[in-house]
Amino acid sequence: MSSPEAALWWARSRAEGPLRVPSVTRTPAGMLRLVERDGEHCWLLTRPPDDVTPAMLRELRMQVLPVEFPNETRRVLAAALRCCWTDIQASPWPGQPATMREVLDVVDQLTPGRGEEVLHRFGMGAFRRLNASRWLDIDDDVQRVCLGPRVATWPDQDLPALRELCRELPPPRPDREPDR
Amino acid sequence: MSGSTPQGEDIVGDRVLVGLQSVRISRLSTHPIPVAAGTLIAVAGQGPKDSNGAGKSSLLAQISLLHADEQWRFGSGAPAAVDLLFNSEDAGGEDRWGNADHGYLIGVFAPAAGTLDQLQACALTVWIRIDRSNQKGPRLKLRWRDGLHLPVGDSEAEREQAADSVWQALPPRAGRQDVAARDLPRTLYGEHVRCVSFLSTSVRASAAPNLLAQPLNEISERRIFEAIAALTGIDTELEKERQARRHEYDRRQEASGAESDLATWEESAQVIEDGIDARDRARELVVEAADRWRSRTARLLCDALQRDADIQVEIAEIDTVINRDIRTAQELARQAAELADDEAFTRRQQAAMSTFGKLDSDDRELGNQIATLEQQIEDIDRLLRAAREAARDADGRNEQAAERERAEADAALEDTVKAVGVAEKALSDAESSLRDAESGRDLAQQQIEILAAEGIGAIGLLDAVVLDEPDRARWEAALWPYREAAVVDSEQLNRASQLLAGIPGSILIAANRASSAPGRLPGSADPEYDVSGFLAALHARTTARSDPDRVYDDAGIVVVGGFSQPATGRATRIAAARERVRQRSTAHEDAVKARNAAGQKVISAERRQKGARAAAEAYQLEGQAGTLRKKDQATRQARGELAPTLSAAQAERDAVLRLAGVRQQQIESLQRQKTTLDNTNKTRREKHGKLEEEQSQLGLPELIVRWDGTPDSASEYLRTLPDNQQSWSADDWWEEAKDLISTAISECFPPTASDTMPMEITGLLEESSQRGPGSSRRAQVAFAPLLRALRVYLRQQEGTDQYERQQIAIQREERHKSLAAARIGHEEAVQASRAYRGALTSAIKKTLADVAAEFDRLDGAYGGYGASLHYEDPPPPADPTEAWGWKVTPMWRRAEGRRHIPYDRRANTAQIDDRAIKLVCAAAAASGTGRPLVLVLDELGRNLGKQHRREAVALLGQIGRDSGITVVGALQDDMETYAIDACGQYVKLRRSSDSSPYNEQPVVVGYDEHAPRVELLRAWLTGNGYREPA
Amino acid sequence: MDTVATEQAIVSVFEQIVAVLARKADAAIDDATLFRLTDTLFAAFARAGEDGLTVEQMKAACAAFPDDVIENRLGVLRRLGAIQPAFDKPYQREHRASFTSYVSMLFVQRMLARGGQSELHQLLTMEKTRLEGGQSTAEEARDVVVGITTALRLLVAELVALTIGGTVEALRERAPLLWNAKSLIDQASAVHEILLEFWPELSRLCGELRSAIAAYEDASTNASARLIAAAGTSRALNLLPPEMWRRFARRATVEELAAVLADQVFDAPSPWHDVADLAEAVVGRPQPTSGRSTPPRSRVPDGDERPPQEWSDAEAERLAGIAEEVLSGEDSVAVEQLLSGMDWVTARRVLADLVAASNNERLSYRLTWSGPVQVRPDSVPSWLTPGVFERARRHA
Amino acid sequence: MSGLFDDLLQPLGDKQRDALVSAWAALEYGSEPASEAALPALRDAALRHLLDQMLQRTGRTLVRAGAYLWTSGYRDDIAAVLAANGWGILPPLERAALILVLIHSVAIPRAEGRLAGDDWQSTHPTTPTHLRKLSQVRGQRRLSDALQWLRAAGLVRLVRGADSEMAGASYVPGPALRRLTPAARKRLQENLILAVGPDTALATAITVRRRLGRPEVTTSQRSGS
Repeated sequence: MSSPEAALWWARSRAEGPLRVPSVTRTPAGMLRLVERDGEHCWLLTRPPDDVTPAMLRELRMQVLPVEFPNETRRVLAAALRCCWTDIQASPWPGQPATMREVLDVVDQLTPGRGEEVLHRFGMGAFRRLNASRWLDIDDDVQRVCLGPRVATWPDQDLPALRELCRELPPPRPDREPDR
Repeated sequence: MSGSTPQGEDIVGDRVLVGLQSVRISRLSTHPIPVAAGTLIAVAGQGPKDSNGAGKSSLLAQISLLHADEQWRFGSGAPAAVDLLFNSEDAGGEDRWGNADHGYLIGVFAPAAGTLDQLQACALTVWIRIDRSNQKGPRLKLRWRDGLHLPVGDSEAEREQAADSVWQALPPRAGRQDVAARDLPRTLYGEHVRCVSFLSTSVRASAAPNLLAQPLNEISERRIFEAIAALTGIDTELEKERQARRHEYDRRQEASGAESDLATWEESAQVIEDGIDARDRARELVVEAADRWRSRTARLLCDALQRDADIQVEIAEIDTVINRDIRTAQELARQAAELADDEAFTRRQQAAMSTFGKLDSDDRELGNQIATLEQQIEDIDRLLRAAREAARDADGRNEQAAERERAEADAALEDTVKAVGVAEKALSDAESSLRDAESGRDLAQQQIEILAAEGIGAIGLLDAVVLDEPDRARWEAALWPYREAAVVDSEQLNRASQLLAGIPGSILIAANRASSAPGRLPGSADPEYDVSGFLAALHARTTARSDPDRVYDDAGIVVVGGFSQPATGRATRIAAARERVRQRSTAHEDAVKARNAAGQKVISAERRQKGARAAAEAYQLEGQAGTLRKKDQATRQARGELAPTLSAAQAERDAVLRLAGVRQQQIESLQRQKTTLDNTNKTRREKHGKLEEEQSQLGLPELIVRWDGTPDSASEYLRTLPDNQQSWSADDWWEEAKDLISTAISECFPPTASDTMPMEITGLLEESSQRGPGSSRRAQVAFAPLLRALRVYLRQQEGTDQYERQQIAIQREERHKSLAAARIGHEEAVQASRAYRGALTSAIKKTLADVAAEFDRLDGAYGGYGASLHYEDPPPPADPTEAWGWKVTPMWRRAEGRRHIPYDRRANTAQIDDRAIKLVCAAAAASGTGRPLVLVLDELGRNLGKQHRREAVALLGQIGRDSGITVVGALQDDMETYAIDACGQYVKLRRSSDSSPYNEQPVVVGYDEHAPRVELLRAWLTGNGYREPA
Repeated sequence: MDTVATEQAIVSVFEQIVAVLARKADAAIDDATLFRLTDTLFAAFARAGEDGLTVEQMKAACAAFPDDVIENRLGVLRRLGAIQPAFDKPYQREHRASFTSYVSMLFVQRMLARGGQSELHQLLTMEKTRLEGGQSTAEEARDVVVGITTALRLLVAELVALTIGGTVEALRERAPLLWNAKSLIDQASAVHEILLEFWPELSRLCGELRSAIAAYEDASTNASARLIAAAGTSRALNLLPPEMWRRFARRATVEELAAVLADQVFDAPSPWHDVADLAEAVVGRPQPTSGRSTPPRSRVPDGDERPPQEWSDAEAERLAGIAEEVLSGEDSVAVEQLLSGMDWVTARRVLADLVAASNNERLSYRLTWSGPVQVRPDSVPSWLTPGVFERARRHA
Repeated sequence: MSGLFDDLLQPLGDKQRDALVSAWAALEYGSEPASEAALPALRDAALRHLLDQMLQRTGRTLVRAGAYLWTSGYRDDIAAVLAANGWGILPPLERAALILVLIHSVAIPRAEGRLAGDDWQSTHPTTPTHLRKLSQVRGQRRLSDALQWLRAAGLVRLVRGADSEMAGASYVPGPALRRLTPAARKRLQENLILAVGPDTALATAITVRRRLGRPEVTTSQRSGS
């Protein structure tokens, strides 16, 4: 059940976040393995006991580390989920790739009238933070947004609420400014 | 955390749930549901397709949540409770509808019994609000208030709306906040276990084993103990033990803290002490080395002396041994002879064989008896089960009552049969008179027939007259005396009279006579027979009076009228006759129905009678079974008592047989031993000679000179040496002395401080460690001077060493004192928790014994063969971080008279589930908490075979009566009938179509024998869509 | 530090210095006032320059002090040679102050601040330079080795005593002794190297010096170890002076700074975005939402509810007898009629049979419930839903 | 299930399992140490032992953060392996910024006697002036990224208004430092002393002791029990 390697993997995941390793790596005890689309790499995530999430700390009336610009960040995450999670009966990960424009367009519809530049600046900040914490997987060069491995840590019982959230969000509008 | 402490604890106390209502929970309707507490409540469902999809599981889950079932994980905020909220996906309308973001579970609790006033005074309403998002506080919020505070409304929408406003009006109870999930169990029930449940996985999957949720055989013995402890309330006492253990742990940490402090200090003191110690060791080593040197000399001398003495002793010993062995050989020969001839043994052998034979046959006989008895018990059991099944038809009547009811039903049937006969007669009479009226031959029938035969037309008077309604009162009375009269044309009166001579009393009335019409007269029905003349005459003769309507004839005759039906006119008279027939026929039909009803009653009475007889038979069979079981037990006991004697006899037989074999072997072995002894003695005599030669070669005198003392003083010196050194040789002593001195030097001058070594020592050391031939001798020569030099050096160091050591000792003592204090604290804590455990052990064993007895009783009473619990005192935890591991092994007999088999052996699932329920019930019954329990069982009877279903539900129906347990069970169709048969209340959740997102009002049929409870909830129920009977 | 303690410290160091030469205990300074007086006096001498001062001038310079104190002090200073006649002739009125005395005072103050260790340091530097010059005699070299050995031994003795017997507080006060033990050792070792090279005959003494150096190394290491052991997990930081910290913070490169944490592992940020948080962020947007709500509940009063849709069963067998008994030839019978007016045990058996008959697919009976439920206190059953038990019409 | 904790959790009832899992979450997810008062699994000696076992399996260990307060941190042996492989070591600029905060907020106030207590928390902010050195070295943008990372990881905490003169925020050490085990805290202190005063006897003593390897072993064993 437990082994020194497992302890090391877990600790490493704690220190570095979700780990991206070659697919040949054996899955350490108690970890979740998510194989990437190309099949060559997979992500390793820790599976907490009884799938308990930090949401539980609210019940304990304890604090988690605060997220910076929480609303902005979460709006972008929700928008990305809207764009990438195309088959909402399946699990969110891996989902389909979307473009940054599409995601930002959904955000724009959520917070209309903010102006191109403000939207872009806030949006990019949120992308960077979500990419760093592996909630999203951003490829700046091709402006591509994918869901990150951490979305697989949402427990199953949260999925109905996530689906409802997705259904409520507007879809990205067709490309209005092809030159952007 | 602070500021959120709830005001109360255990607010529900020993009240029971008597009603519940839910708002926005699953697809349940908002109708309240009364609860017949203390009975089996059968919850069935009717969805659009089958019994699924009506929300049975949700209702059950709701009850378990209201009772703070641990499965919900309240410590984590009961996250799964959110799944209870209305969910558009489950409702199949996720594209149209959203999820409910909050909902309520409302429970009404009241004392189990009491007058209406008492119930009203003590009722309590508990609200649990579930929020889908915990963004704005806890997911579960708890509010409550004395009395009934419930939403009321005529429609579902009104009730849903009302719920929010009633909630708002209830005060939060934890200061300005609401009591949240974490504090819910403590607040409502003071941590008493009030619910044991098996909830189906769709609602709530418990990760932890639960007596009902998991197959019992997969649950560990320790977990079973914990469950029993929680149910019986001993867990609160165990909590104290845990606290004691925690205290012990803290004290231990303190002690180990003091210990580590000491270790830190020791580390620094060590450096100095090591130096001093090394020098002290060196001092001892120097002394020892000198001693060893002297020992060596003594040893050399004494060895020689010893060898001399040894040889003398050895010679003497050899002589002794030779003599002894000769004697032994003689004894051996004697024993062999004795063994060969023994009469007593032969007698014993015979006796043992015959005793065993007799006892063994007795035992087999008893075994056969037991087998027969068991067969009989099994047969009777089969009969008993059949009789009980049949006894169900008695509807609770005893034999007497059933006989009486049967007799009454028979009598009633007989009465109704008679009544049918009477009615039949009346009917046939009415029918014939109708026929007559129709044929017109009811009046003067004979006369008219005779006249008609002679060609004379005639009709009855009453048929000849037509009366208008106003005329009826007068004329019907007037005409009545002549109702038998026939009307004949006046011309033919005479002929007619002659023709009728054969019929005396015939009356003829003349028709077509001229009339002296005095006024209006009734008309004639047939123009051929005008009777106006007769009427006019009659009119003249008679006077009409009323009240009652009557007619006075001049002759002084009074005819009373007031006929209900017109008496005249053919049509009207036929109508009247028909009416009579209809009436009779109705009466007849009624009589037939009454007879049929009575017949049905006889059938049910007959069925009950049979049932009651079967019940009586069952009772009798139980008695028989009891007698047989007793007999079986007695036989078993007898066999058990026989067993020791039998096994003793067997042992004796075996022993005797074995002895006989052994004897022969012994004789042979004795003879072999004797031969061996003779040979040994020969060898010994040769050794004797060699020893005498060695003795003469020892050089004793020279050694005495070297010792510088008497030989006695040398051996005296050696004797005082420790035991282990007694055997050292002279070379050993030299090696020791040499090692000691070089160790002493390296102790004094470790490699780091080797340059402090005095020159003299350095020189001597070099000399003694030179290699080459004669090195050993040179070293022995240099030994004494080296010893002396080292002694001088060490003496110089002695003063400072002593001082430093003193200082360290003082400090060490202080530190050890504080460590000792900490250890005493620890030890006291250990004692305290040991004392707790001691006191608890007996309490726990007592409780477990109670549970075991109840478990056995329940099992025996409901289809089992007896059960028990096995448990032992667990050893106290070796470490305070270990739990005190009690274990309980449930056991039961798998068949009549068999041994108790542990629960985790292979068995069918039905049996295991059945025992699990019995165990929970037993624990609840033996509980010291006095708190009523709720068993929540989804998929009730999921594993039961047909045969066990009735017994299982019978237990569940009965347990409420015995122990105040309310059992709520959800059922599939095929269990429904069994469950209803034992239930106190039947609830059927209904949803008629897939298009409807919500349930309709559930069907509730039930009986609460505590009428005040029904009354208590009446206003609430009627305010929420319930009706009172018209 | 409060003044009394400061003064006492000055006196004690001064006394320690003078004690080496003083013949009488009362000749030395035993009062901080006297020290200040001496300081004032020397300052006056410095201002006066080569002319020096007369006794009157000296007294005037020290006018702030009581006369008898001045008298006494001048007497002592003169006797010990700290103040001497400007020229060596009788009746010389002008006096000059001894440079050596003043310098020794400066040393007192320094030692007060630094514990004398840097003085030892300087001494070693000077001796090293002198010895390297190659002009020293064997005698001088011997003195040097003995002196240094003795100084180190005393230092060691002090440290060891403190380390072994003293309180941690006392040890911490003397901590400056330990700051740059390494450079001290390096210098002492350098001196030792020179001595050993040029004066082989001093090898025995050199051995003693070596062991003294080693002993000093041991002692300071032991003392530091004890301090750190007592300092917990962050308190030892105050064993280094603030200035040292500031200097490091100012001058260290990023790499030097970073190196400190090269072996510390921390948790990566792992922000949690709960579904509720996402919903909140989306709902909290300025624009009004068209969020879906739960389906509306029926507004029809319960009593007017339409009879439920039919559901049917099929086929007939076992319970037919009971069903027919109940129906008594009729097509339907009201549940209320069947279940009321009897005891509960009977009622529930009847209900069980009706339900069974209705559930049985081989039978064509059905139990159809309507609403609403009746509440009937004081009768059996207590709650009863109206309904009909009937023969089911066969579906084609 | 194929979880790492199954065999530990399996024998427990719902209540204890719940207590254990919620305590685990509180320790592992909470930004601040968890109080025994709120968590039964920390109060009960047997459960706390189990909790520590759970943590041990994930390379973590219970860390006492004051009276009745607990948090979790890396096991010392695991941390050593991680560090040896360079896993989870912060980039140099992040480390440099954190060290500056520790020097200005903890070391200097302590050396000046303004800060008591034996941990790495402080109420003395490190102002933008103190951090300016780094912004000169590498450019403002890079430094603000580094500080953002440190904030997100809980290693520094923002304090407003400590230095209104300079642009930029002031910082104190963050709650994540409370997760360091006693041995790790001590190592941090010693590394600092070695860096700041490499020639001092303190540094020598540390070097000597590390070479012997003795004291660390005993302290870590003691704290782990």
